[in-house]
This record gives sequence, structure tokens and C-alpha cells, in this order.
Amino acid sequence: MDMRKNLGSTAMETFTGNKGLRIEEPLIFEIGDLETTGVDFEGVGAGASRLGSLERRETIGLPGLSEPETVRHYVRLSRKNYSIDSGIFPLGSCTMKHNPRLNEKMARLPGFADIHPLQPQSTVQGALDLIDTLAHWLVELTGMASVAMSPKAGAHGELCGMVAIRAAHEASGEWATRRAVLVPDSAHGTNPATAALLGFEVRAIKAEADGTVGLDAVRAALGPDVAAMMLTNPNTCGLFEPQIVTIADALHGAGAYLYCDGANFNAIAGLVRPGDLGVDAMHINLHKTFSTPHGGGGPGAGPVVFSQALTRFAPLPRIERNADGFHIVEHSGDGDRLTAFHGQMGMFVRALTYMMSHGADGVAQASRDAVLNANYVRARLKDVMSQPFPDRPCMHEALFDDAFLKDTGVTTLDFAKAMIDEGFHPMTVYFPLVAHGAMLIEPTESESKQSLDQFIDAMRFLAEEAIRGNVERFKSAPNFAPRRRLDETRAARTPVLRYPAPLKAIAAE
Amino acid sequence: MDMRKNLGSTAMETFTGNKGLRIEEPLIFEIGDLETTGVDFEGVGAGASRLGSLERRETIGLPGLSEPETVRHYVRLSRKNYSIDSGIFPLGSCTMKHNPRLNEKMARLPGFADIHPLQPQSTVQGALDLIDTLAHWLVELTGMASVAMSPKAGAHGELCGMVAIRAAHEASGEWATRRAVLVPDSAHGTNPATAALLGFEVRAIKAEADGTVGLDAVRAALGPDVAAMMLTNPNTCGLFEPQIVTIADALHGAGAYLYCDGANFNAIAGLVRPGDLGVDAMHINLHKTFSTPHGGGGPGAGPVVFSQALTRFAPLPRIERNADGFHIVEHSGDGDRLTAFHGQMGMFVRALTYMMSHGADGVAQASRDAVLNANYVRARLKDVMSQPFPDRPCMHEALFDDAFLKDTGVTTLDFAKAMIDEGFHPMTVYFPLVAHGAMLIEPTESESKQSLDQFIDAMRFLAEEAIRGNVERFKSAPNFAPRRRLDETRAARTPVLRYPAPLKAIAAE
Amino acid sequence: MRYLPHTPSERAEMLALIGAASVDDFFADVPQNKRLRELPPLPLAQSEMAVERALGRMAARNMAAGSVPFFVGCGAYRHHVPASVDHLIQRSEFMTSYTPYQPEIAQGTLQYLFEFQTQVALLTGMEIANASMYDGSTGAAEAVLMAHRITKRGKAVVSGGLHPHYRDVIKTISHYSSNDAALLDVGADEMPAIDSETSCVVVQNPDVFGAVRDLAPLARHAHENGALLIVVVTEAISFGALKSPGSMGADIVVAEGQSIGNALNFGGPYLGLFATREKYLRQMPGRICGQTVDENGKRGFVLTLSAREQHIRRDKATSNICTNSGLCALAFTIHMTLLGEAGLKRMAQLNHSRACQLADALEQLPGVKLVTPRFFNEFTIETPQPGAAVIDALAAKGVLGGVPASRLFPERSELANRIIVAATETVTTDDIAAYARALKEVV
Amino acid sequence: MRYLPHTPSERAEMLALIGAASVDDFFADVPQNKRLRELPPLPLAQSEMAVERALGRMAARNMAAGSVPFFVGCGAYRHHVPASVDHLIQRSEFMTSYTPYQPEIAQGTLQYLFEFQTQVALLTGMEIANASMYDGSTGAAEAVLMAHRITKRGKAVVSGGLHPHYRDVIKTISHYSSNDAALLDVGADEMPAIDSETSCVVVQNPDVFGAVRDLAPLARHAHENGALLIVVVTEAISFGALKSPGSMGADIVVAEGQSIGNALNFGGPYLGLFATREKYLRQMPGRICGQTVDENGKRGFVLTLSAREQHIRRDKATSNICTNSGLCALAFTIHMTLLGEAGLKRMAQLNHSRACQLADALEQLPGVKLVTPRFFNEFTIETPQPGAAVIDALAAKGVLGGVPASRLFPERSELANRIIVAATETVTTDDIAAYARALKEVV
Ligand SMILES: Cc1ncc(COP(=O)(O)O)c(C=O)c1O
Ligand SMILES: Cc1ncc(COP(=O)(O)O)c(C=O)c1O
Repeated sequence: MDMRKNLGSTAMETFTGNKGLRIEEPLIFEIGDLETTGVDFEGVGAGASRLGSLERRETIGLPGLSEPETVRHYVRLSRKNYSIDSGIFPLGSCTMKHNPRLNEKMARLPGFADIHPLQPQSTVQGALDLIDTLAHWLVELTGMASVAMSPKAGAHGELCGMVAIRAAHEASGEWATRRAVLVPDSAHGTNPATAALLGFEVRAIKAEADGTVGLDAVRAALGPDVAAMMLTNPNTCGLFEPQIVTIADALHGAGAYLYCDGANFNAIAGLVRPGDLGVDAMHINLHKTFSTPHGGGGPGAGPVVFSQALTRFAPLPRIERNADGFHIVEHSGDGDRLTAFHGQMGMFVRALTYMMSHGADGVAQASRDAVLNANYVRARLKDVMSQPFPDRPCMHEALFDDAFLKDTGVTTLDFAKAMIDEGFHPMTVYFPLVAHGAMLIEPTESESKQSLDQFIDAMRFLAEEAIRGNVERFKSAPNFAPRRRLDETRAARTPVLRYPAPLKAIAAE
Repeated sequence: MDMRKNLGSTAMETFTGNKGLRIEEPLIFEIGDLETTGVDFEGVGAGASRLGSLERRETIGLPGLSEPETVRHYVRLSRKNYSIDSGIFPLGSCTMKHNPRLNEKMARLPGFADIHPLQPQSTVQGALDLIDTLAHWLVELTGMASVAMSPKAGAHGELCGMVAIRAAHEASGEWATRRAVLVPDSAHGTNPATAALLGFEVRAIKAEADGTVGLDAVRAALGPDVAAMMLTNPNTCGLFEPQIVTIADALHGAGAYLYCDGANFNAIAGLVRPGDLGVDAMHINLHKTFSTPHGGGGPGAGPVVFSQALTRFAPLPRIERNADGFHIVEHSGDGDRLTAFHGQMGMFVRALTYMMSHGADGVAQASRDAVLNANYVRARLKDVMSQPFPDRPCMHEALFDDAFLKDTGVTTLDFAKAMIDEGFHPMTVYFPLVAHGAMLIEPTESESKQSLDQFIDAMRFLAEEAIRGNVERFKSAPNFAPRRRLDETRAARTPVLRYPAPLKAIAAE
Repeated sequence: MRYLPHTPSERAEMLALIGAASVDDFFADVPQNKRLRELPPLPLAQSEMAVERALGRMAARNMAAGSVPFFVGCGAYRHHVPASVDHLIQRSEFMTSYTPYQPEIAQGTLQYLFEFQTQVALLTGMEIANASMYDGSTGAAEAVLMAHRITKRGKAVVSGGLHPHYRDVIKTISHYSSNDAALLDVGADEMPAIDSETSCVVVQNPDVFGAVRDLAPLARHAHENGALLIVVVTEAISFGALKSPGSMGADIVVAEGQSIGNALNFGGPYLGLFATREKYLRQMPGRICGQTVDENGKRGFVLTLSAREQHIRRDKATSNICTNSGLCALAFTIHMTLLGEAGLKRMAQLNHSRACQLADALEQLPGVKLVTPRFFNEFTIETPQPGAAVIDALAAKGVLGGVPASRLFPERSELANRIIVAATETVTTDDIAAYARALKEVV
Repeated sequence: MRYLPHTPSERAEMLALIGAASVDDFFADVPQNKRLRELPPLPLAQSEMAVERALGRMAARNMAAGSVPFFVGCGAYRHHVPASVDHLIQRSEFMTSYTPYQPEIAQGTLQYLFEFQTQVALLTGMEIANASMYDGSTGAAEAVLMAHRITKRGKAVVSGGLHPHYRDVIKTISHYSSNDAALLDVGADEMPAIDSETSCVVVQNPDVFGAVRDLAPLARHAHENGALLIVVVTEAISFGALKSPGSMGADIVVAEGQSIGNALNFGGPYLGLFATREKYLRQMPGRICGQTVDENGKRGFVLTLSAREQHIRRDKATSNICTNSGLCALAFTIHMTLLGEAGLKRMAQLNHSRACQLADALEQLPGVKLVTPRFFNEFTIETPQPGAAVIDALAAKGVLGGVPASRLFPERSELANRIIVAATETVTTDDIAAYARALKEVV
């Protein structure tokens, strides 16, 4: 690499392209080679091989780095990321709350991390107890009849819940005629995607002017062909669905089920039980409400709680307890299965640690604080920003739209990028679709008042700047991030999805 | 805090003062309060107190933060630091090599981290075995007779070694007349400081023109009043002292001892044994040669190896082995003691892990690579920078001076600060004192050729820039670090060494 | 509560500013009778110390793999993961960040995903890979759906050597996702009949019994009949020793990536690897990271081709997946980078030779028969007694000796006396001796 | 070797560029006969797995405090340290950086040092503090030397309640550092004679037997006679419960900070806290961090007043200390920040009440006598048998019951039957019952 190319005309350019602690980092394919390794092994003798002609003989092309180089490479990469630990991460719907380190420590106890899903059940009684205890918490907090623990994330939980609903209709012989699923247009994309994947027909329900789902709209769409409704509550506008109980009644009256997207359960945990609202199935994103880390995109966990009516349609495996301990039921007639093993044990340990730490009281207080924080953000921003649904109190997130940016030339995206320059992760943008240029702010309970005030003050400043016509700050943003704005169109038009050159060629260069 | 003050006239200033991922962070005293805590306790009842009038009743003024705030505060602070994991850290004499994570993991095993120095010795046999095993490695690698494990760092090891030397002279009745210690002027400050602390008189020895200590200079200073010489080998100019064996002979012939500062043992470990060179005592900085992390300034560990002659003057405690296991000898007549317990166990575990990982072969190879890397840096920089001692091959570090900057207006310090902008930690500057405007570069064996080349290319570029007269780049540096150049004079003239306002007053503000 | 920053007075201040009397005001939309009047009947908050003790006690009731001679596999493998891997994935910036929706401040995540995708493509011998699925089994089901979309056919043929849990996941998803979907089971070594409705053949290699085979003839057979070949791999270390699925003609490769970088974790979280041919790119499920440039022309990475995904395409998406296995993918990438080509091959070789040693030792015991002569690091033996009883007896002696085939195939009585046994680089000569000794006593 | 990045060909390339035939060329200055011809007789390189196994075996041969009822103190205390502390100190940027010589890229370290110094000053009730010493005992010796410098006197009076290891360190350093230094031992409760050669009185509170006392009279006595009062504290949690040394008149406070943020670690690394009055600033040993501004006027921190230190002043320095206990100080600061005023006071209260409970329980046993009625979290009991035998018998029953006084004072036979017992917040009611039960069986 010739680093002179980093030198522009100004004195402020550096030779390396680095800027102090902001260090440029190549790909492993540009620094590794085929010989180097950061892992030593003893006793790799010649040894007889039983593989014969099936042995892989060609060069794979995988770069290796020594341990010091590897550590440095990934530490450097990490420093290009924003995280909860860097500051407020107000992505609406994503619930970026504090991830306690105790949870990480517990998940790494050999008694949890170093046990195999298929070792004799007598040797994993503590693990089964843990899953059972967590299940008990989930059932109690939701007021439901049972829980399926295996789903791997929220969307997988939706799959689990909707599979049960379809199975129930199949069992009652109505599946042939009940294929419609009502989905409000504010729903998360996973809702319609899940329904469609399972052969349901998605029937969209328009939101009322106040951002909630109206009973009339549901009634109008209801019929003998409706299998279920997928409702998010609190919904993706951050509002508690005021009609949820009557909607549930209407659905049940019409022979349909109510699936609740529980991504926003963190607003009501410990305060309101979905089971009391008429919900038949709901997934719980442990990585949202119960704080297992998001990990830059996963892993999560999405256990699904069920009403009595759907319990018997839950997939395998399930854990049962009898006189001589816990048992995993892995086979049972034609039982459905959604994943190879018993679910996200590593996440279960973290979630239970979180719950036991908070206790019932702490869980309720966390919900209250989350709601308080969102309302505080909303109250302090409402005069400079615009709200699509200003009439109802919000729950754990505050939704704004881009009306306040009208005629400024600044878009929601520009606004978000300017927030990056100010040291914040932007809120969720352009979701939900029911708000124009949506900005969905979820502060979570983890933010202190001081942190919220700094965030709010900066947001107010930016809103005022936009209205003052200081557009450059927005259009050029981000100016201070590791990268300026990235060309997403180019990425999609001419996809480069892997390092192209085979490693040998590089070595020869 | 009013953040508007962050806004200068240019559009590039931000409201918060943050710049993307570079986030400003206040002091805990500015964000914490007296009530908040990030640690919960059960069962703190009223309970009877036996303290009576001795109870602390006043407000201490300590700020507390919840756990999320604490984590964020310290993560943010961490991001203002450079580290080995960020890039090359070529501080000469400091040996900033890779810190393997296995060492950290081993040091945290409850069997090592969670044992008490005063619990029954029968319950810590594994720990004593570990110390004994490490001692064996140190004795074998140095070719000495014994080792005292308790010293807490290099300077503490110097104290230990020089105490033994003084004790030996006291025992032979010569202390009254033998008080001089010869110390070359290239020595690290701890050498004269240690000697002086122990009542020795420091007699400086001037280096030869080639940067080494000459036999004649030593002979000239030697006499019946000389207790010892403190010699660093390889020395702080990065040179192996070619006369060390004859110097040792001369000292011994004159009734004096040779103390070797072993800070640079990493150049010769596995290749040359100080015991074979005539050394009587030498400390080993486990945090340098054996890679226990420097931790932003400690803790380290400085075991001292002794020749047969000095062995009986080693301080307590010592570990002995007999038929029924290991014993710690904690009391023995009037034995000296330098610290409360048995030394830096946490560092011992790390160092032994490092040694066992490398093995004798790996330790030797690491020394060779360290020396190779330093010579490579030197060879590739010698035409654009200047060397005070160009004649001998260097060992593990390459010394330059500021002659090449003459008349450029750029100082060694300016040069160092410009390196920061390029994404590097500077080398050691202005040490050793025998080189004018010294720049002491120690790459260590952990750097890949690619990393060295990038560093060297940037150094060459900067050297050329200085000579080209592009001085602004240096004078204004660092431009891209979390802070511009800091006013050290002000810090020393009007010392502010703690947060001044009591916390109550802040809360009331 | 240590995780909640507000003091009571701050809460009061905030309520005052909002103009609310209490937090209850915000719950006005919740019907009065649906608000809990009391806390749910669950324990109250506990200190860190108390929680740590309680969980420590639960953990102590499990037999950790590392504490005994350990030979359990069948889709999850115990390997040594270097300490630096776990340290690095716990960096706040990796662990506590979200899916990289704002690429300018998520280049760390995006760059490792790009590295990951490339590594997966190289290992599987395919052209492209996505940024991960939940695990191997859900990936396998997604692969079948993808084959249906590509071929516009609705039937999958599943080889008998496929892990039965994988088969059940495929069966469940196939059943519900498409009304005319059908699943045809064929024997492990059978060349299946492929009709005009068959979209794909799903085969596992090494199969669930540990047997390895050449898939080229099967690939040819599938392709000649207009079907795709989906290859499932549950032991990713085998990529270092066995001909790549790509080189044998696979169209989609799905693998469980746990073996590289990730702990056993009692079954999750794991890591689905998903690779295919470039021509099928737009039918691929899941997130994909792509290279681009920023406004200054500097290389950078973004999530791309999201027109396939649920958040853009909603009910027309290729999959409903959203959260995937990001951090497990990071662990994989770091471990894979540490290994490199040389290390992976050495590790694979060591796995194979340990397994050969073990097979040799067990085969010598009277009554024990090796059923799968050609294997990588896992094989099947037959014992005189039911496998489940043998495994329980071994466990009582402190040896975790494998998986009785009856646990996976309770309905197939012909497998009742079989045990599937795995040996990785973590197995020592002493472990092998201990197994042989214990088994001798048991059979 | 996994830690060494060079390939053989890179080494060759580098040698070629340098113009050297081999690395041996660089060792030309080492006399031929002094170069090792063979590797030292030590084991060869081992894999991470092998090293982990070997060290794991060693660790398993120790009785971890957390695995048994545990009551050992005397200068090192087992407290619960929140998991976040250990996570944070392992951040690369903290753990793998050096002493902050380049402040512009070390503000993270410098700012926490400033926070640390302030916390230490507040806890001890003093005006200023340094950036740490190796541990409490070396800090105590430095304090005596500092008192000598300030008063220009050379004799230290040491109270009998001082930890004997601390006393021995002071004695050793005093003996060697100054030719006319002398050490006078006085009983714990004695008001010592202070002559014109006495620079300081060193007293520990709570003392090594756990007893607490009011130091104000002693301070007055010392000051009236021109000597300084040095207060040693080995249990930092006591700062949350006991009148501060500063408020009782201390001139220098030295403490072992291990209790806050740091594990037992078999005795090290630990953390020396060192605080004094502002007027003695320039005689203080060790590093000091100070506040300043950068060129843009922004607040920042630097190491300052280094004219006291060895790297500037060489043989005129106040101390030879260089590397100190940086990362332990960080652990302390983080734990202290998590606790805050409220948490520390609660923790101290809990320690005290656990110790009271334990004392009550033990005192009731026939033959057991409480010797120190006024204590914080540690006290001394007398048993009918020699303390050492009692402790060994308890250990055999799986209870680590404290330190026999004879281990610290082998020469004082009047203490032979005494045991020093500590109880912290980690002690449960069950632990206390277990101790009482076991002790009853033993005495
Ligand atoms: C409202 C809503 N529903 C469903 C999901 C999907 O959950 P997951 O990402 O865990 O699959 C999300 C999260 O992204 C969400 O916000
Ligand atoms: C040459 C030399 N001697 C002695 C020391 C002192 O060692 P320590 O910092 O471990 O006390 C150092 C390190 O700073 C050094 O470089």
C-alpha cells in the first residue's frame, strides 16, 4: 500500500491516513497469509487418514494472523463502532438498554457454557432447572398459560406463534377456509413476512388518525376467513393499543386468535399482563426486554408465551418435571420443531440473571422509568419537533415525523447523520411507515436525566439549526465519524460481497 | 453545563463538543451524587454498632453512579487512550509487547485469584508450586543461584538487590568504608534513586563515545570504598555492554558486587545468561520481559535473581520445599522484609503462563525477533535520522538523537507529537540522557513486518517533512488526538490535584 | 436498584416538567382493571452477590464437558477456543451495539461481517455467503425454501443421514410454508428418485452418524433432474479436512458454525452459515454486507440488497429473519483468523487422528463394532446393550461417551444399540484410555 | 509460535535488508563463550490448551475462599467486587497502555487517576493523595521516610497494633535508608515517649487485632512534640464506618486499597493509598496527576510535579518508585464509583454487623473469649488451644477460620492461643453458623 495517497493538499492530512486514535484498518485478507497461525497444536503427527479421496487438498485461501495481530485487528475494528457503552442508543423498537456484566459472567460459568445439548439429562439438571425457572418468570410476567423456549429471536418467535395458530386451525379443520391474518400497517416487517411465509394472506389494517388500531377497522376486516391478527402492543408508534381488549374479544368471537408482537413488552413488564388483555401468543425478545446484548445484530432469543387454547400446539422440545427431576421431551408424535436444540441457553442465563437482579419490583420500576424517560424526551422536544400522534401519552418510545423539517431541505436521514457528529447514535428512522419521515426515539430506563438532557439539548439545537437554514451541517454529515456518508446505491447496484482476490495471488503481489 | 460554548464560528464545531465517536466526558464528581449507587446490598439492618463515638457521621462527598452510568463513563475514558492493542507502542526501555489473553484468564482462576496470603499453607500448595515453578524458570534462564520473588516492580527489585549488597557488606564489616556505587550516566533514574535511598553514594561513570561503559572508566572509579556497580545490560542505549565480563571481574577483584538492571533482559532471554557474565543480582521486570500487562502504569513484578554470594541476603518470605510439600518461610531471625506478603501472585500466574506458552524455544525466538526488529527499524531509518552510537549492532531497541532535526526548528517533542497524529504512540523521548534529544525505539517481537514498515514509512515521511521545513505539522501537533498539547507548566505551577468542590455544593448548584 | 439511574427526586422533577402527576398518567390507555395492582408473585430484587450464588449453585448441578472425558457430538462439538476470542467479542463496541443500521459508526461490525462472509465462502467452496442465520438447522429449512423459490418446485428430498432434528425443522417449515410441500425421506446411501416436483436434495456430510461420502454423483444426479443440491455440514472443522461441498457440486451450503469460536452452550446460541452461488444471490435469505465507498472515496461497508428482506419487502421477503447471530459470527471470524489456513488444516488433522485413535481403541473391545469405517471426527459403534443404557452407565463412571442413536431416532429400533461418538482436539490420550476402560467395564 | 508474527521468509527478508547474515550478527558484542549453545533446560512451547490444563491443575490444588466459609483478614480482605469492574479494567486501552507519558493520548488513564486521587483524599479525610504505591506496607515505609524528610529527624515510633509485616518493612527500609534511623516499638494502647529525634508515630486503625481507637489524643501528643502522625489502614472499607484519620489529626495516611475493587490474589498485586496534607506535597513520593488545559483551553490532565521523581531527580528523588499499581487503582476507582457514598456506607455497615453477629456467635462457645470488644469487621478471640492448631483443624473441616496470631507474632507466646477473625459482607448467616459449629467441635 502506498500511503502517500492519503496526503491531500492540506497540512491536516496525515501520511498514514490515521488521525490520532482514529486508525485505518485493512482487511485480514490484506494482512494475513496462508502460513501464519495464531493457534498452536501439539501432536499433529502424520497419522493414518481414513478420508482417502475425500481429503481436501487444494488451497482454501484463508488468511491467518498471529495472536498479537489478530487482537489488534479486531480491537481497531471495534473502535469504529458506536455502542450502548459509548452513549445513548435511542433506536426505537430496539430497546438498547444497559447490558449488565454480571450476566456475561454467569453465562460463562462452565456449568452453563460448557455443557452439550445431547449429554445425558441426568447430568444437566441445573440447566433444565434454569430454563424452567426462566419459563416460570415469563409465564408469571405475562399471565399466560405456557411458554415455548426454543425460538431463537423475535422473528423466530413469530414463526413459532403463527405455526401454533395455523396448527390450531388445521386441528379444528378450518385451515382451508381461514387464511387471512390482519396486520396493522404500523407493524414491523417481520409480522407480514412471517405470516406470508406460513401461507397466510396478509390483510392490512389502516391505523386510526391517532396512531392506534380502531375496533371498527378490525371488525370491518374480520370474517370467517380470518385466522388471526398480529398486533404489536405497545405498538410501534409507542402507543398502548387502547382497544386491545375489545379487539381480542372480537377476534375470539370470530374464531380467530390474537398474536401479539411482544417487542415492546419492556414498557409494561411487571405492570400489565398480556394474558389479561386476551392475547393468545406473544414472543418476548429477551435481547430487548431482558437485556441480553444485541451483539451487533444477534444472537437474541424469542420465547413465545401461549394461552391455554394454543398451548398444545407449541413446538418441541419442552421441559417437564416429575418426581425424579427435569426431562426434555424431544420427540412426541408428529410434534413440530423449529430448531435443532433447546433454544438460546446462553441468553436464558443472561435473562434470568437480569430478572433475578431486578426482581419483580425492579422489572416494574424499569418499565416505569422507560415510560417516564420517553415521555420526558417527548415533552422536551415537542415544541421544536413534530409529532404525528400528539394526543395520547406515549409508552417507552416517542415518535416524531419530519413535518418540522418541511421546506428546510433537511431530511430525516440528514438529521440522523448530524446526530452522529454530535456523538449520538440516531433514533430509528423511517419506521414505522405510518409516520412520514419517522423518527422513533426509545431512550430506555438506562439513561440518567443528565444523559437525556444532553441528548435533548443537542436535538433542540439541531432542530433549530435546520429551521435557521444551516443546512450544510446536515448535508455534509457525518463529518467526524470513521467514514463520511456511504454510497448504499453503489453497494446494491454492483454488489461486492466478499474479498475477491484469492489469497495466493495477494501473497505474490 | 452550557454546551453552547462548544460552538465556535465554524460550521464544523458541534453543540456537544463531541465529534462523532470522540466523546467528551466529565468527571464523576460532575455527574454523580451522594445517593445513587451501583451496588445493592441485602440485609443492611440497623444492627447494634460497637463503634460508638468512632463512627463516621459526616458526609464524605463521594459521588455514586448507577452501573450503566459507571460502565459508560469508564468505557468512554478508555477510548481516549492509546494501547498496545491499538498499534505499535515503541516506548524504548518499556517493552510494550503483546499481552496474551490466556494469561488474564489463568490469573482469574479462583484457585489463584481467590486465595488469601495468610490462609493455611496446606490449602495453597498449588499456589506455592506455581511460585516455585516460576522461580525455577527465572533461575534457569538467568543462570543464577536463587531468586527473591517478593519485589513488586523493577525499582522495588533494585531496592531488594541493593539491600542484599549492603547487607553483605554489613555482614563482612565493610559497610562503614564501602559506600560508593558506580552508576553509568545512561542509567535509568531508578538506579541512582535506589542507591541514594539506601545510603549509598552515587558515583557517575561517563559512557564511552560508543555508548558503552569502558573498563578503564570503571577501573578508574574503583577502589576499596566501592560497594557495587549498577549496570544495565543490554544498556539503555540498546547496546550489549561488551566489557561486562571484565568489568564484573574487576569489581569482584575489588570486593564489590555487580548489580544488573534487568529491564532489558528481553533482548537476551534464552540466549545469554547474566549469571555467566558475572552478575551478582538482577531484577527482572515480569511486566516487560514476560508480558504481564503494564496496566497504564502498573502493577508489575520485579523478582531478583542472586548469585551464590548474595543468596543468603535475600529478603523474606521465601518458599521452601520438603517431604510434606511447600512452605513459606515468613520469619527467620532478623530477616529483611520488603513487602507485606509473598509478591505479585497475579503477575506470577501471567508470567508463568507466558513462559510455558513460549517454552525455552519460544523465549529464545522472541529475544531474537525483538533484536531483529530493532535492527530492522534502525537500518531503515538510519539514512534519514541520526544515531548517537552508530557503530555497534543494537539489541532490542534503536537509539536516535535529534541531530537530524538541527536547524529545522522541530524538537524531539514536536516530532513525537506529530507521530501521534499519524496514529502511533511515540517512542521514549529524552531518555537516555546520554543522547541529545534522545528517541529510543523498542518495537518488541510482537510487531509484524507489515506493522514495522508502516511505522518506518511514516517516520521517514515525518523526518523528510521536518527537513523540508514543513514545521507547522510538528508545532501544531497533535491535531487529531482527544486533546491538543497540554500545558504541563501550568499543571506544575498551580497544582490542581483533586476535584476541589465538595459534592454537596455541586448538588446544590 | 443498581441498574436504574434515577433518584426519586429526579423522577419527580421529570414528572413536573412533563406536567404529569405520576407515571400512572402515562398508562391512561390501559383499561383500569387490566393494570396490575400488585407485583407479580416473583422474587424481589437481589444483590449481585446473591444472584451470583444462586446461579452458581444451578451451574454446579451440571456436569461440565471440560471436567470429564468427553465424546459427545451430533451437531455440537467441544473445541478449544483461544482466550482472546472471548475477550474480543466482549468489547463493548461489539457486544453492546445493534445491527449496523448507521454504517458510518458501525464499520467495525460491517468489516468483520465482510470478512466473515468471505471466510464462509472460502470454507464451503461457494461464491457468496450471508451474514449468518440462527443456526444450522434453521438455515437448512431456509435453504429448502430458497430452493423452492429458485426452482419453482415444492418438494424436498431428504437424505437419511441428515440430523433428525434438522429434518424435523425442515419438515415443520415445509409443511406450514407451502401447501403442497412434501418431504421425501431416502436412505443415507440411496440415490433418490427426483421428479419434476423436486426442488432439492438435502444431504449432510459428514452425516449424523459420522460417515463421509463423495457428493459429486448426487450433485450430478440432482442437476440432471433440475433439482438443487443442498449440503448440510454440522461440524465446521471438517471444512479443513474434507473436499468442500462447493467442489462437489453443491448449490447451497448450510452449516452449523458453532465449532469455530463458539462454546457448547447447551445448544445455543449457535451460528448458521449460509453460502450459495452468485446467481442465486437475490433469493438468499438473511442480511448481507457489501463493500462500497464513502463521500471521500474511502472504502467502507454497508448492509446491502435489503430489498430481499422483511423490513423492506414485508410479506414478499425471502425470509422473516431479522436479528441473526452477529456476535457468534464475530467469534467465528476471530477464531478463523487466528487459525488461518495452516491452523485450520492442522486442527482438522488433529481431530481426525484423535478420532481414528479412539475408533481403534474401542473397536478392540469385545462386542464393540465400528459401523462407520470412513469418518472425520465422529463415528458410530454398535454395542451388545442398548446405547442409552451404555451411555448412562458411562456417565455414572464420569465419562460422557457420546449420543445413543435412540435419542435421535427413537422410532428406529435397528439403531437401538448404536452410539455416535465424537473426538476433537480437546480429547487426550488419557481420555481415550479412560473411555476404553470404562466401556470395557460396561459392555 | 502463536505470539510471534514473523514467517521464516519475512525474517530472511529483513536480515537481507539489514545486510546481516543471521541474527547472531547482532550479538557480536556478547563474548562467544557466553552465548548459550543450547536452549536452557526448560520445557518447550506448548499450546494454549496444554498450558490451560497444567495451570488449571495447579489452581485446583488451592482451597478457593469462595468455596468455603471464609474468615481470613489481617491486611487482605475478601469482598464482593461487581462483575463490571473486572470487565472494565480489561479494556485494552486501560490494560495494555503504559504510564501516561504522552498525555494527549492517555486522557483515559489520567482522568481516572485524578478521580482516584480525589476519592482517596475524601476517604482518608486528607487534602491530597498520590496516584498509588505498590501496597499498604511499602507505602508505610515511604511515609516514614517522608516524615524523616519533613521533620529532619530520623526515628520512628511504631505502635504495637501495626501489622508485623508492615513493621518489618518499615524496619528494613529504615535500617538501610538512613544510618541513624531507629525504630521504637510501643504497646498498642501506649502513649509513646516522643523525643527530639522522633519524626513520626505510626499507628494502625483498626489495628492488626481488629481493635479500633480514637487517634486524636495520639495526634495531639505527636504534634506537641514536633512529630507527625502516620495512620495506617489495612481495611479500606472501614473508611465508610470509622472517623477518618484526617479528622483525627493524621499527617500522612497510608492504606491498603485492595478491599475496594481488587481480589485477594494470594497477596498481590495490591494497591497502596497515600494521602497527606497539601503543605507536604513536595515531599510526597510517587506519581501525581494534575489538571491543566490544552492549547484550545480544554480541560485535560497530566502527570505533574515530577521534579520529585526518580526520572527527573535521580539520586535526589523522594522515592525510587516508577511502575506503581495503576490498574489496581482503576479497579478501586470504578468500584468506589459504583458504591458511591451511600453504597460504601451501607457496605461498611453490613461488614460491621456481620462481624458483630459472628463475634456474638463465637463468644457463646465455651472456652472462647472475645479479646477486642471494639472492632469494625475483624476481631480477636482466645481459644483454649493454640490458635494455629485450631485453624488447621477448622481448615480440615472446610472452614477457613482466620489467622492464628502466632503466624504473625511467632515470638510472642502470650498470643499463642489467639485467632484474628474477619467477617465481610460476603459472609452469610449459614457461614457464621458453620463456623460456630466447627469451632465448637474443635475447641
Ligand atoms: C416490533 C418488532 N417486531 C419484531 C422484531 C423482530 O425481532 P428480532 O429482531 O428479535 O427477530 C423487532 C425487532 O427488530 C421489532 O422491533
Ligand atoms: C532501565 C530501567 N530500569 C528500571 C526501571 C524501573 O522498573 P519499574 O518501572 O518496574 O519499577 C525501568 C522501567 O521503567 C527501566 O526502563
